[in-house]
Amino acid sequence: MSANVVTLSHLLELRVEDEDGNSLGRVHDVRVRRVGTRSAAAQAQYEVEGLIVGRRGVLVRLGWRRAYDPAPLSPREVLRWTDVLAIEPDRLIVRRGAFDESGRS
Amino acid sequence: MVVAAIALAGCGPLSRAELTRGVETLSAVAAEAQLVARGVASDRTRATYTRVQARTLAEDAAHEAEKLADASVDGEIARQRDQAVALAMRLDDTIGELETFPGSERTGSKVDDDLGAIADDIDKLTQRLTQGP
Amino acid sequence: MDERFDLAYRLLDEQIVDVDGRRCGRVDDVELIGAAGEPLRLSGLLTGRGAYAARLPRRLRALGRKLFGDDVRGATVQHVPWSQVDEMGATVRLLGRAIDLGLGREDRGLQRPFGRIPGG
Amino acid sequence: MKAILRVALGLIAAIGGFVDIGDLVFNTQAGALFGYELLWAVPIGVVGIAVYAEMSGRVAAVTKRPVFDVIRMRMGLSTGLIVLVASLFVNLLTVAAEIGGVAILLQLFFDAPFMLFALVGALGLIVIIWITPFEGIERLFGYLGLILFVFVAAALHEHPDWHAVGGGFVPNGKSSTLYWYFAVGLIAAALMPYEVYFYSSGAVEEGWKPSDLLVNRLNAVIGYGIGGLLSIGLMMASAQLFEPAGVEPDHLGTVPLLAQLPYGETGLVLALLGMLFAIGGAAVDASFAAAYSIAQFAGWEWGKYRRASGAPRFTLAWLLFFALGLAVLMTGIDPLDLTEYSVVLSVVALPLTYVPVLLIARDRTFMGEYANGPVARVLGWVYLVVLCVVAVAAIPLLLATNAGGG
Repeated sequence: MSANVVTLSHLLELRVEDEDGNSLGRVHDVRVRRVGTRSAAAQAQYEVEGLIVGRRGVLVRLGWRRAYDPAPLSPREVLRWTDVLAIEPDRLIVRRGAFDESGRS
Repeated sequence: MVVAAIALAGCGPLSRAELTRGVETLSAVAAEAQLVARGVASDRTRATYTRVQARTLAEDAAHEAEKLADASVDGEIARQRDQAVALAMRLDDTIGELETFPGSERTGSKVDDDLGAIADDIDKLTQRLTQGP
Repeated sequence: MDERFDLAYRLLDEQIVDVDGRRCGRVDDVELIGAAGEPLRLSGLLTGRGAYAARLPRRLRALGRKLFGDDVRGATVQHVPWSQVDEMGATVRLLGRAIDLGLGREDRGLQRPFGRIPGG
Repeated sequence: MKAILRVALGLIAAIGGFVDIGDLVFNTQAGALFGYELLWAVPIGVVGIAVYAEMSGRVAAVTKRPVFDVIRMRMGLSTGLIVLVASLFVNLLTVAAEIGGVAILLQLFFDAPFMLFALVGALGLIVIIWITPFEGIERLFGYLGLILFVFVAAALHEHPDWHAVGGGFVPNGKSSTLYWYFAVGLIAAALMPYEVYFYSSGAVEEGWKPSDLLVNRLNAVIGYGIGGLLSIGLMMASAQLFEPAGVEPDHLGTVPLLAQLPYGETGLVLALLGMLFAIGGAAVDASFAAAYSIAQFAGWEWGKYRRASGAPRFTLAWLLFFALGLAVLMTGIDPLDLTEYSVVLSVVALPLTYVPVLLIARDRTFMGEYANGPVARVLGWVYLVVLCVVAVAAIPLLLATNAGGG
């Protein structure tokens, strides 16, 4: 598969389901991690490490976010990018039991 | 239901309470104009200020006169309504003198006296209105 | 820059400033390249009113396009490559100048007439 | 000492914002109708606006983010857009009302048609803003607005009964709907949020740094303290001079009588001048607040310090708000009615802009060691509750009292 362009606006608020169609909430944020710092001069590259998924709603919209960044999150909220199977127009499909494994790692 | 009630209140005959409120407005206008007139009488104010403020207050009185005269009215307060309209027109005329001669100390003290007389008449009318028919 | 950070929390909606300190747009969207099952890499920032519609709730997007314009790259939306980003703090500071990156164009048409008026 | 001399920003925000057409009218009416009985509402409003301004000034000094920068970043684009549109609407009503106020005052000086003076006043303000740097603008309107102290002098001149004055600082529980409408109106008039958009943007204009936090605190306390003192002076003078005479001040032109009665022509002229600078300053505040909001939301270059050609869209935005304000006035709406609606609507919208500022002011990720301390934390949350109560009560009271018409 060739590389696609994905916008953050597409991912945010996207429904998250597993293969069986069980709803896991929505995407609230996308966490990136620095990769491959070959030299100090080169621009730091970032890759998506995981998605912050949950059922928080109105308060987040009003600006209610964690006070520390990146905050230690409950495993119920982070989803590893490697567990994402497909990005569809109106939902994101993840591997069954993805949350449980995130918790263990 | 609520809308209908509001519409009726707006179009129906002038109530005693509404008339009383109108007369109270006249009383406040007279009181303020009297303060302006006293400034003129003692030469402690500015002519342009007096002219503009007197015009505004005279317009208030004329506006109130018009509003009361236009309202339909039931028999029992018709007489009081007519008296209120007459008072409002007197008020308009008297304050108008201040607008015409804003720098004249003599006009100032005359208007002060006249407004005092009008204010007394307004008070009497208010008393009659609040004591019932 | 930080080892890891959250895109919506720290990057999205932030003020973009060029190397001269001129404000030249906000991070109206973030572009990533990759796919599910592959790495997804941060590739650039999008800025401009043409990016607004995609940020609105689904039902309001058609209205948003009418109000703010369609997403036309180079016109209503400018793409800023991630390699141009120098620093992320209270603002997102770029390595280049706004004019060279096609940012803040709408300001230019007004610059001359205002400059001619004394005190402008 | 140097810090004390730098309170100009707080002064223009407080005098040309706090003591604007809304405050001048509401305070005078409150005194005329209820004597000293509504004095308590003034400190509630003053402390609230000072808390809000201090937080937003601190956030601006530490993170260089003025209010709408914070709103955009915290609420995102869609929610932020709603807040922006609501604020701009209220701002427009305010600009129109203040230009109307300037026109009325010019009329009281020179007696010429209202619309002509609205145009002259707006053009005059535009020219002053265009040729004067930011610091000059805030000093001109802030310092000359201090002439309004003539009303405080008038209040003291009448030898107030201090026992009765003290009693006014306790709310009167048994009073009418109109009384509570005025209480809410007084608090709302003090809490007009455009002052805070202006204040926090001004902090960035002046290049405040964390080392300027003392200046910020002094600005908030002294600026709004003086604003509160002026409000109390107006209400007391009105309680002493208007209430016994039975005057119900329904016009801006009635207010200067409070200084004319004790001090004659000099008092009258001083009152008119002070009001002219305070209301003129408020027109500048409000139109700039609108331009700051749009520019910060969209990420345009902004600031008086950039000059017009350096921040063209920002400049166009404040010019446009003067033009729109004039257009609203041309419809023939009474500026005092505009004031009343802008005050009430602004307090309804206020929690929307207060919450993001409160949240970032306590966020150590952005504020580090300058995040809210214990005092700011308690006051910040207490006022969130106060604001919500006032916001919820405002509209029903407006309707129930027919906009204070009884």
